Amino acid sequence: MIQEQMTIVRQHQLTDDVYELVLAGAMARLPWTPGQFVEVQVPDPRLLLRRPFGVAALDPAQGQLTLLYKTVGAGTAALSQARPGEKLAVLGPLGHGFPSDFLQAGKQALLIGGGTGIPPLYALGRQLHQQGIQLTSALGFATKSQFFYQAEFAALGDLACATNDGSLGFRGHLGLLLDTQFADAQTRFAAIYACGPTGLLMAVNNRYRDHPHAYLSLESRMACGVGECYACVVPAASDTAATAVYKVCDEGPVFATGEVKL
Amino acid sequence: MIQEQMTIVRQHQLTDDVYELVLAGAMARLPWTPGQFVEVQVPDPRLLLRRPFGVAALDPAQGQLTLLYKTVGAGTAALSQARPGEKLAVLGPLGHGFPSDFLQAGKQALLIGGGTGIPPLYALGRQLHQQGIQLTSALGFATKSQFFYQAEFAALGDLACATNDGSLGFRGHLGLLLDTQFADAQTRFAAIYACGPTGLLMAVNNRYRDHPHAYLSLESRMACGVGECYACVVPAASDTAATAVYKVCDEGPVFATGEVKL
Amino acid sequence: MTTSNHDHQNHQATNEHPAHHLASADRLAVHLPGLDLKNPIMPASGCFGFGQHYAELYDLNQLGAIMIKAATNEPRLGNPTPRVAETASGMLNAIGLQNPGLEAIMGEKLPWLATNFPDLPIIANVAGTTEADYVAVCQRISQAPNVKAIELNISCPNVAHGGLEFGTDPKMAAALTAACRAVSQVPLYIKLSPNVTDIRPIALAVAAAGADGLTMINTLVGMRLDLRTRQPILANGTGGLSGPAIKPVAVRLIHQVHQVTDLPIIGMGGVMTASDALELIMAGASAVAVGTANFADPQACPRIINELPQVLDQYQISSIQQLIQETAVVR
Amino acid sequence: MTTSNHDHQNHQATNEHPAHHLASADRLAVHLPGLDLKNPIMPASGCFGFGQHYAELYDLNQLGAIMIKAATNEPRLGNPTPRVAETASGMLNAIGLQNPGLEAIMGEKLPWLATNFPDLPIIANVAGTTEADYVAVCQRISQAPNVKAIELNISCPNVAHGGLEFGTDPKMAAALTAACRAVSQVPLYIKLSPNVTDIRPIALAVAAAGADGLTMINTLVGMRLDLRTRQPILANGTGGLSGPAIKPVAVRLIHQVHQVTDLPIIGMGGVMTASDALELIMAGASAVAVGTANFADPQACPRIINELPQVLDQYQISSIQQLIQETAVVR
Ligand SMILES: Cc1cc2nc3c(=O)[nH]c(=O)nc-3n(C[C@H](O)[C@H](O)[C@H](O)COP(=O)(O)OP(=O)(O)OC[C@H]3O[C@@H](n4cnc5c(N)ncnc54)[C@H](O)[C@@H]3O)c2cc1C
Ligand SMILES: Cc1cc2nc3c(=O)[nH]c(=O)nc-3n(C[C@H](O)[C@H](O)[C@H](O)COP(=O)(O)OP(=O)(O)OC[C@H]3O[C@@H](n4cnc5c(N)ncnc54)[C@H](O)[C@@H]3O)c2cc1C
Ligand SMILES: Cc1cc2nc3c(=O)[nH]c(=O)nc-3n(C[C@H](O)[C@H](O)[C@H](O)COP(=O)(O)O)c2cc1C
Ligand SMILES: Cc1cc2nc3c(=O)[nH]c(=O)nc-3n(C[C@H](O)[C@H](O)[C@H](O)COP(=O)(O)O)c2cc1C
Ligand code: FES
Ligand code: FES
Repeated sequence: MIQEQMTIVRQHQLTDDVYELVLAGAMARLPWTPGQFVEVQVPDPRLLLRRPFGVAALDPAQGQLTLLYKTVGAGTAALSQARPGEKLAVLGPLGHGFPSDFLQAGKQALLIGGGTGIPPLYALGRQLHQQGIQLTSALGFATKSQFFYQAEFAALGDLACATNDGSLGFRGHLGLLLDTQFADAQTRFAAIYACGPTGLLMAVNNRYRDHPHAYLSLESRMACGVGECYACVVPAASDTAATAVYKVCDEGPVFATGEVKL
Repeated sequence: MIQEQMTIVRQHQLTDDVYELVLAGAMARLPWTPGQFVEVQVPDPRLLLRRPFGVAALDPAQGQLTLLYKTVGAGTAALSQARPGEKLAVLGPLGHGFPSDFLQAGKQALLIGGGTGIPPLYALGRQLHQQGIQLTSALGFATKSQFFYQAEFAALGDLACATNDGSLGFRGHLGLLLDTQFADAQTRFAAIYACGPTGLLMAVNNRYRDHPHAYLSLESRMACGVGECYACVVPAASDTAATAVYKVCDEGPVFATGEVKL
Repeated sequence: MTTSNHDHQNHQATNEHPAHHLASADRLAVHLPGLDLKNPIMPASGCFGFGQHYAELYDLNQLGAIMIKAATNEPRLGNPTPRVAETASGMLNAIGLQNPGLEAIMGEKLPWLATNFPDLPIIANVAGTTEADYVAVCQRISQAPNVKAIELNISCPNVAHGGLEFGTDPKMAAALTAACRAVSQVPLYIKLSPNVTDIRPIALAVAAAGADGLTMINTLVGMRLDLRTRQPILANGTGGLSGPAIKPVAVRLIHQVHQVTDLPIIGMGGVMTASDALELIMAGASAVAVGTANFADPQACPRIINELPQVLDQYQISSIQQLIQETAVVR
Repeated sequence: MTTSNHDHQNHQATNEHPAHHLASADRLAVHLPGLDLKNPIMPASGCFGFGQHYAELYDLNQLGAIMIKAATNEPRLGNPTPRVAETASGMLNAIGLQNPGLEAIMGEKLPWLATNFPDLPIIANVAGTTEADYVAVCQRISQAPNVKAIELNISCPNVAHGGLEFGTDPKMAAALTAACRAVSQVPLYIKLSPNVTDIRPIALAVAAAGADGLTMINTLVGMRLDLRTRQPILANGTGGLSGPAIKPVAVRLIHQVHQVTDLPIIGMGGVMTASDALELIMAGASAVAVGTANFADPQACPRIINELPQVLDQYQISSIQQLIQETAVVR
């Protein structure tokens, strides 16, 4: 984990409200596990809390990393106004990423992503693809115009898309798509990875609770981002007496299915 | 008085800590009296109060006005980072400027300015020069490197300079320069105009209290800038029983000598 | 920076199912004792004087009402300068209730408003040193034809006597309220101070004493020091903290008071945007005053009024009245 | 934006006549009961946990001290989430004193610090529900070899019992202070709440009861509402407001308390820069804790420590000790 001033290399609008931001700095040359994230100081000095974002792509050779984010509030709105050449204070790599050591070349893995959950999955997908894992991606969005990184995921392997309104791919939410098209997922895939809104995570958690290698990447409101303030906790699933919580920032953001109470 | 988003045409550093800022907008085409000022929203959203600045030059044809400011704190530091093309919310023209209707062509006027007091004097000087008034300027700074707009004032008429350390012109403060070089000022000049730090204003106020047309432009910490919050008051000189105060923003910033208690 | 930078609101419009729209006028109207307002937005006392100079910038008829600068019996010159200092997302002021006095306000300021904006409701902010002062001003000023309500300032932190003393003691606050209520021709709102351990006993005490409504919050007591001079920046030492910095405190206090009394509340404290105004209404206010924002943006009030319909749409709120009812406490 | 954007300090250097410089180490040193600190800067309780993760970013030996997260007798899980919300130049938190409990702190956290940073003074923040809780924790934790002082948290706004109750009543605060003083092996600092009408009686009461020092301020009670969900953003409803927004309130309260008692004060509230820290010292503090700033800039503490000598030069202050003496109140 380091803290540094990274330089904005470029910023690019992908959809109505999703931006791709490429940052340069020494951090991009550190060892990363896909699923780890950064905390970015947004360019509005009234906003004191950093914003957590997954890392969508790493280019250690160029010393660059890519974030994908959606403008949902004041911080992301300010970020979308930042221009190339400006500097942003960034802290990372943070948290624990997706486990994948157990995967051998030729095995199959399923990536399940919704909305702004897809950035860390793309980083993971690129790495697994390189390692010879057979990838299938199931991505869901509200509607076609909100889709981004479709081509990028298609380049990694099979791709199934779902939209709530059927404007692209399957009509309905990803849970239904999983039931319809991936009824054999539990046995077919050696690993299942999911990131997205809570509804999506619950759908995956319910379906693959007993899968030995199914993982969810969670979001939570954070303050420190490093594990010292207890802002970001999530209860443990085992916790009937409410005796255990995990800190999403340093004990997560990735948890095995069945591990936490969503 | 209007409020508008003005566009930064250019920003230029004149000395270590003085900047020239040219803004474009409809405000520059309004009627102005030199000595009137603007309130600028600086580009740091934590700072709620606008910053008052005198207008140093007006170009109604181009629709541009020029500010000269010194970086003394957070607001002016933020302003100095603003770049051409960005917009700033500006309120103006504010206050009452320097009276000059009584001056006829061929008469002599003295401009006495110190440090960042000189911007409104330059606007006044340009106007009087055009009207055929014989101008003499006495400008004071701490040291040579802090001098700016020397050539601009020289182009308007006679120029006497003073620096505390003697690095340019007279060695000593402007009060001494006035005593030494302008002992006849009271009778020689049909009008005397001063703007600068309180020490300078006191020197001018003491020397030309009985001059029929000697004017001081004051500074004061402001909030509304328009005359409704009572932040910026200055006691009236007549006020032995503390019964009268003037609002610098709308009843000033220009007052006749002898009118206010400095 | 444009003024919209000040907007913290959620940019994710959720107006896919727009609520049934009332006529725009009705959507914004609110009704409080003495005050039938076409919209809930008004400048806060002391941040708008008597409106004359703001009238050069925009038509004051756009406003729901105006809370005018504190009126005292005698003219007041206020505190020495500097009277304002800046803080992160806020400001301190120690104006010290400078005002031209009751005579000038009755003779010049209110008539000017009545002549130029005959339909604009005025809320007169009343201050004093003794109970007798307050009573005298309430009696007279409530007779001005355009004064539709009085806001009793028992919470000014910047004067040596009166002000905050009345506002921190439930008994004194109640006695003053009863005395002023007895003489006022118009509904009486009591302006509460946030500088107390528990605001509820004070709210309940003035309610029992006959207050028609509450306004809150006045400023928090704060201070800034100048390292260069080694002196406080304000000549008065301390001052009142206002602006977005205090909005969370305003929301909390309005919410707390709204839980314990049915008195209508005019909320204030850090409102810069329409979303901020709605947050205060959601906390329990029935109308909203805008103070410090006028300095950051002299057009803050009309801007917020113009933003309101769109922000109501965004959150699927049919009208201000609906939001007020939604947050009503069932007792 | 760079972190230096957070610096409100006057950029006009006035160091033409630089003060006589002490050796850098001596310039920053301060001495308080139980605490001989190489510099006056320490992370505030709850904003730095037990320091382990920040130790990955920088050498904690740079710090004057550490105020560790509140310790309670039993492990606590704290409040439901969301536990934090943002406000203009501030934040709300309602962590609810989550901590691993006295056993784990004595057995793991403090030993880890002692092993890795043997010379780093620790100030243990102690919380509880009943007087017996507080006493039990004080007794045990004050025996840890690296705990040099206790900070008694009688001002937490985020727990249903204990916390703020003790902090708003001078009698309860004094009784608790006396009981804890009796069992503590190290000096006892009482952490005061800003959420009171008058802080001075509480400061005087704990002083009379044997407190060795004061720490102030804890957070102001605040609230934010979410217009989309029509619910408070914090699951707990209200939370504690911290950050630059509250600095003027901290300066005022430290100044007020410093006028009435000789007890040393560790000041906190909105410190982001070395200038902010000096402003709190000028108000009456002898050392300064940094809370929320750690989230904005995880290197805030070492950055401020490194900035201090230059800012001392700028204002011609020879040492922190000089500034403390300058502002001493002659009684
Ligand atoms: C580990 C992690 C990784 C993330 N990765 C990405 C990513 O790659 N791309 C992306 O677009 N977003 C990502 N997010 C979410 C992102 O951090 C938030 O959308 C962002 O902080 C919102 O900032 P804002 O100022 O625009 O919104 P705010 O004004 O702060 O809030 C607007 C709304 O956004 C939601 N929100 C705010 N903060 C968070 C948060 N910390 N987590 C979840 N929701 C929040 C709330 O519903 C809130 O109402 C991630 C979050 C976490 C915890
Ligand atoms: C009518 C008027 C016209 C002015 N014209 C000019 C001009 O043309 N060029 C120029 O450089 N400056 C001018 N000033 C001063 C200028 O407004 C301040 O220097 C500026 O507001 C400081 O902002 P800041 O945020 O950088 O400093 P801050 O951080 O706010 O304060 C730094 C220091 O600047 C001084 N200061 C702050 N505000 C004011 C103020 N309103 N008036 C005077 N001093 C202040 C104080 O000593 C303070 O300690 C004028 C002021 C007034 C009232
Ligand atoms: C410069 C200034 C002057 C004020 N004068 C008064 C006053 O005369 N009477 C009063 O009741 N409140 C006065 N206030 C308090 C405001 O009316 C309001 O309660 C407070 O500022 C909080 O709102 P805001 O954050 O929107 O400014 C004043 C506030 C400011 C900033
Ligand atoms: C997330 C968070 C957790 C906190 N936890 C504690 C705590 O456990 N005990 C305590 O006494 N104060 C706690 N505080 C209060 C801080 O120690 C400090 O008094 C306050 O935040 C003001 O300082 P600041 O503005 O620098 O943050 C906490 C503050 C925050 C923001
Ligand atoms: S955000 Fe601080 S512990 Fe996770
Ligand atoms: S600044 Fe408001 S009256 Fe002058």
